[in-house]
Amino acid sequence: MSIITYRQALHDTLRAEMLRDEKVFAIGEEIGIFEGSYKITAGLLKEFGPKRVRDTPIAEEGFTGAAIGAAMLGLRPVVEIMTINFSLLALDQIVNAAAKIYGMFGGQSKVPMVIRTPGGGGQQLGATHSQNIELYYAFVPGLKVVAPSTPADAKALLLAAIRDDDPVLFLENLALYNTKGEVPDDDTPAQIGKAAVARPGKDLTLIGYSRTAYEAREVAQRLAESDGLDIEVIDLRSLRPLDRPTIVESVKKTHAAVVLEDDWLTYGVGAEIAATISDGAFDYLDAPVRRVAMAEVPLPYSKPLETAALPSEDDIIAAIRQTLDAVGRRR
Amino acid sequence: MSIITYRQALHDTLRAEMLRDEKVFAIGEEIGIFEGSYKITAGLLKEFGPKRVRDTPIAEEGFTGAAIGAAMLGLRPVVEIMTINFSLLALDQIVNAAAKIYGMFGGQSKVPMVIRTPGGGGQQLGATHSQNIELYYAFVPGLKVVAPSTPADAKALLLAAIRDDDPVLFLENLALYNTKGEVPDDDTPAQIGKAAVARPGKDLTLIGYSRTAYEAREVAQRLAESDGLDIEVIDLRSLRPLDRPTIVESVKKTHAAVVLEDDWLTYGVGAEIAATISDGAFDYLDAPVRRVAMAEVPLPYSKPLETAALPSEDDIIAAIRQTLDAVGRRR
Amino acid sequence: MAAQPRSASATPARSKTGVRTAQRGTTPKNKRSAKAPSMVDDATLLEFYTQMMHIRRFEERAARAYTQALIGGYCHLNLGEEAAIVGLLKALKKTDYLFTNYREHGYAITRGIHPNRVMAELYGRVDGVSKGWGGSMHMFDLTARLLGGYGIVGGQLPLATGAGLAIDYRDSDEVVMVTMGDGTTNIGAFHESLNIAALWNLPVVYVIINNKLGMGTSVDKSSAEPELYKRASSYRMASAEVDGSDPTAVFDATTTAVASARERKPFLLEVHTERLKGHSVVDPAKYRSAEENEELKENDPVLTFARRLLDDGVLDADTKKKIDQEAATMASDAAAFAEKSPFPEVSTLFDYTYATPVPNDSRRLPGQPLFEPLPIPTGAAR
Amino acid sequence: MAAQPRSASATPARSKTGVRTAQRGTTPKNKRSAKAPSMVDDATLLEFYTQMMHIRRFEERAARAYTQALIGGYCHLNLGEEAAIVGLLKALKKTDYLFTNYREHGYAITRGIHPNRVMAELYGRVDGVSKGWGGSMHMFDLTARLLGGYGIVGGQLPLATGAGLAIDYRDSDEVVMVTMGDGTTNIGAFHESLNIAALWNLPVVYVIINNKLGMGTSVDKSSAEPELYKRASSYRMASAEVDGSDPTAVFDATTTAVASARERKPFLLEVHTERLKGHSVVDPAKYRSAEENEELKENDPVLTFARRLLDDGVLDADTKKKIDQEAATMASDAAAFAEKSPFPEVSTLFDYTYATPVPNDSRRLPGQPLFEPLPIPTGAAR
Ligand SMILES: Cc1ncc(C[n+]2csc(CCOP(=O)(O)OP(=O)(O)O)c2C)c(N)n1
Ligand SMILES: Cc1ncc(C[n+]2csc(CCOP(=O)(O)OP(=O)(O)O)c2C)c(N)n1
Ligand SMILES: [Mg+2]
Ligand SMILES: [Mg+2]
Repeated sequence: MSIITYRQALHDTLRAEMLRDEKVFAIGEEIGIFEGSYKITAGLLKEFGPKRVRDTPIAEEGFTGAAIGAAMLGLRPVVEIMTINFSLLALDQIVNAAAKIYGMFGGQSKVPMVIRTPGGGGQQLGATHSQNIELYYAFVPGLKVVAPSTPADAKALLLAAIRDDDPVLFLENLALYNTKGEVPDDDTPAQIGKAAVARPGKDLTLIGYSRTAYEAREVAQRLAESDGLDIEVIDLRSLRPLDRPTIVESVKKTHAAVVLEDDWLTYGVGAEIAATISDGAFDYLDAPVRRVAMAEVPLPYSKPLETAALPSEDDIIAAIRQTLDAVGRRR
Repeated sequence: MSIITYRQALHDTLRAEMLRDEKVFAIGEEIGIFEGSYKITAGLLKEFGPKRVRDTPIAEEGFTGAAIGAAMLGLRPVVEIMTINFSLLALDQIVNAAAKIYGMFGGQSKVPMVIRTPGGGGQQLGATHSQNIELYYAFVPGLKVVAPSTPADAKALLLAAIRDDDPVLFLENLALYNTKGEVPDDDTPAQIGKAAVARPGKDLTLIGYSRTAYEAREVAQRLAESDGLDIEVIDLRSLRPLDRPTIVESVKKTHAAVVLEDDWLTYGVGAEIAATISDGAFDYLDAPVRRVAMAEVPLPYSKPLETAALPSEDDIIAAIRQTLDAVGRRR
Repeated sequence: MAAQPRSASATPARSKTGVRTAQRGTTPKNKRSAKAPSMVDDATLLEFYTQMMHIRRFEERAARAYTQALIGGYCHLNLGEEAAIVGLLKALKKTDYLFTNYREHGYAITRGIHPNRVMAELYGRVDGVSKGWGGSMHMFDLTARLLGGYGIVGGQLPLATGAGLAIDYRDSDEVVMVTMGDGTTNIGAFHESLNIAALWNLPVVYVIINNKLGMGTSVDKSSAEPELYKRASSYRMASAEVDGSDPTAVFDATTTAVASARERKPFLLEVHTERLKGHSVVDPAKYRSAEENEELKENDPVLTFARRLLDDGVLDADTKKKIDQEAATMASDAAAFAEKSPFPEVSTLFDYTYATPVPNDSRRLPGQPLFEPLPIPTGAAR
Repeated sequence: MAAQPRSASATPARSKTGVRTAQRGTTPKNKRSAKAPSMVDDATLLEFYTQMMHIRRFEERAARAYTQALIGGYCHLNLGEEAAIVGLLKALKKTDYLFTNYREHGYAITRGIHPNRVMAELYGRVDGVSKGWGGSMHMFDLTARLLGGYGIVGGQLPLATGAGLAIDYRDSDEVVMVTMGDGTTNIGAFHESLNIAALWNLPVVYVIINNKLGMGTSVDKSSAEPELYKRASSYRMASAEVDGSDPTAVFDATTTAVASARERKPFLLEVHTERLKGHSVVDPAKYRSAEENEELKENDPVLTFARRLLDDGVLDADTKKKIDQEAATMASDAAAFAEKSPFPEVSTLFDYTYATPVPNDSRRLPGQPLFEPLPIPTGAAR
């Protein structure tokens, strides 16, 4: 057990898996000589050489597709797409090849690969570089989509993703790379498809994933101290498959839910969570499920505008208070 | 007023707009010499010549992006992407250029363009050619997404889309091209962002768009005759913006809702509709909102498998009956 | 005609020359090298003819089944590309890999997959090469090392490039061949894939089947450089063009290309063919003139090749009759087999979403609710 | 040095030659034509130096503001590319259009946009050229006909191609220039765009600013054909390469390219430059050796050009001092202006999602509920 950053956990786990299995290799833009835009692959080129750590041309479609083809022949590529925004250029290969090859050919070829890519926002990167489009992957049968919020999960889920025989979209987050947390020394992979009750509680269920799960824990802690509220926090961890039972069970207990997401509200990931709760916990819900998400605009560069467009801790707290009010008015 | 097919309505409207406005031109693969994969542009090359009806190389990203650039200079391109599946290759240009240019540059450049593309499924086209990914566009601020279900709306919405100063994704459907209906002679564009109550009723709200709105009307009619049920049908017509008031008002009246969609259920378009209703009509809803959608698999080619994976009229009717049962148990 | 062992034609020396020639991009030289007296023996010529006739009859049968609604979806035929296919595949080893596009029936049967299984796939039956999940555009067979037909134009190119990467990663000596149409050379994936393959010295042969048309759009209307093989120069990649109506010429050129790839010099080979019918079975090809169609008939590669073999005395009337008859039987047997093969069980619908079972996978049929209706809880229950 | 009017250098004749030369793709010729005695007069040389120094000081000021956290996001500088920028833009008419990428500050000010507005954009203020919505990577100005910097690698290429299409559609005679980096030539959009432009004879000049690096990846590690201008041959497009440290050489080569484009012959121009610092302000460029950095300093194009003008007697020490001083003032004035300019009002957040107001547009702040909480309806109300 040691306390390290989310970045370190990713780096160490990738390195350990490359040492464990010859078939695992890293491929992506600027991951070698440049050591990665966010330095997850720092040092790996020196240690493993250019065959295991492959710098690619700027050609997301080409190198992601190449990784898929290599996986069809039994290798286990770990692709880095610099940010999820650029993954749009590889989307056809991911949706129409990686996610389809196993089924479309009647189960004859597996595609054991991982696509690592960070989402973000809040770094003044502007409209095209601040999008959270994990929805595009979570929507697609044939893909698995995981989104760790802690260093421990970054390790456990990356282990699981690399050892999984299906294509896994591994969502990271720019704002989490420097966050620290305890990471167990043993190599137990997480189970993809399972959410975690990050904090048990009875007053309200607060749901998040990736950065918003981190937010959720912070806010729950803060409200426990300030208001003595007992909030249950659910960290989805996996967006596809989605762990509906864990979500619904929690709300059946708390009778209220607030969903946090870093993407746009309308049609965003939170819509499915809210719809799931409203269906599965229909008779238990004492107030509408509240979603806290980005304003639906092309994210502006200017700091005050960007700040206004992104959910703040105060927005989350307000949403929780309003939801509990609504519950009160119905009890 | 005349009775024509959905295909004819599209063809006639596009032609009329090209006659009306020099700046309107058609661009896409095989729309000229080949007259369009689904013949919407039949005859236009002969009438308008290669400058107004431009056959492109197979390069979705290139020609869609070129249309965006042409729109920035004031032209009004009407792009045809052969099926929505292939639009994945143009998605970066649509999401990061078309949808962003107006906002990202502080409102200095408009992008008046239309992207016409059919969704589908049920034609045994297999996993990569049968997807319904309108979600990818409906999710994006800066885009407008319309989805007509009748020849009349095909005309009214195409008029609106071509005359709109923003980029509009115009969703067509393979299964609707040959459907017939009355089309008014006058050139009144529809208002983008408004849903229609296609059939008033009081027992349950049945919601659809594009092909599923057609289905909804059929089923409502059938159940009126067979069971004397009075179902209200809402045709969304516009997926972005989404007309929440119309949806919620209807459910406040009927207290029950079933949502029809041709995409995958989890994270699909129906999730937002269900979440919206469960929130906006929370105290009026007497049963969970039911979604009827595709099975979450890469769509198989084999007919019996494909049929099993796609929603049938019986599935819709079963969903309606079960929902009304659930309502009954709560009243 | 010199009956030389085929292997001889693939000596490094010869292929190297071929490569250098191509790299200078001097068309005539390439043309000549392609048209040089072939080293295939008579047995191979007969094998070529037999395979070509098999493709011809198979596709004709498929077209008929399609019009009888026994086959659904899109159905793209290899009619007119028979010579190209047999020449290309003859130059591959059993251990080499093949990626194709949606126009692939001929590749599947020539690669050695039983026609019954290919036809069964077209019929969407369990005995189909992809168990009925793929259909006409998506044939896959691991033992034949046919790694799939793909329906998205250009989609197969990055995948084949990656297969080459895996071979190189393992230091083994297979080669990957990937075919594409002329129109496919204008899409981004073509550029990205060839650049990567050349940059990393991957064992891949990129084959352009230039049948002069996209769907109805001609090469000169879609490619600013209509001499497509020349596009290899953007990647310093070796390339050549060859007459696709002559199986021996195709075989020779492909042998050079494959030898080059095996030495980690990827190669771009353009094969000139004709598409005898429409883009797919449903396309009447109205955009073609009667004269054009006449010409096509006259230059039908199967008939032309048969005439040549008869003239050269490699083939006699009786043998031809036997071969043709045998091909016709193959096709009708395949159709009979396919029709008898059962459809996949609906119970298997959720078997192929994931290779690894995963908790909470949605295995819901469209008619099923997300949650089973529950008894209304009493206040106490809360 | 012959003082010839610039216009003269753009006569069809001359440009035609340039084109033909390039089309044969014979490097030396191109090099020579680029290095041929320039036709720019002394005034222009001084103008070049002045503009170069302005870019230099502006970027240095921007870098400082970034480290002071007055600028956020990514910040890519033109340090080392000054000569290329001024040479390129001098060859354009005011009515011509320019598309660039995220490395664009120098283009904006050289194109005539007031440095105050460019710096204000970096600071995210309302007086910014994009009202603070774009930032460093997204400058746009209609009057300067700068149609945007774009952050997605290659994203600007299809757009510029389409601008060329619009010009051709209207039969007007503007030209579109679009710049990209060396690494950008490996992405699909490059291939699709150049093919379309060549196929449709669009008035577009594609400019590759080859600064030898992507972020840390060198050209030879990303492009199988490292002589990037040669890639034009895949589209039968005219092309040339030029030394980007010499503004007159760049101007001459660009004049040829622009004249070609104006005659509907698109052109690919490769400009060889150096990136003096990291990929962006935050990049320490550890992957570069001390020697490399030394060399870069020695060959700094701004200093080199200044020396040349001093040697040629075009520039004297006093004038140089004046120009340098004036440039420094420009930069600090710009920073001062930017710092005083207000931030955009949060009330404007929803003003730029759509150009046409639309019903039911979601104008919700993150803290707002979708629906205002309602009174609980009584049974009667239902
Ligand atoms: C990305 C994409 N765009 C469009 C299509 C539709 N389409 C299928 S085949 C085809 C023409 C391909 O022409 P070519 O590459 O010459 O191959 P051919 O069919 O002639 O063998 C088109 C446009 C597609 N399948 N994928
Ligand atoms: C599609 C895409 N992939 C990756 C990136 C990240 N990125 C930004 S600049 C850059 C390097 C570009 O190199 P080059 O084209 O040579 O331009 P330069 O920065 O050297 O001017 C990369 C990889 C991006 N912005 N867009
Ligand atoms: Mg073709
Ligand atoms: Mg560069």
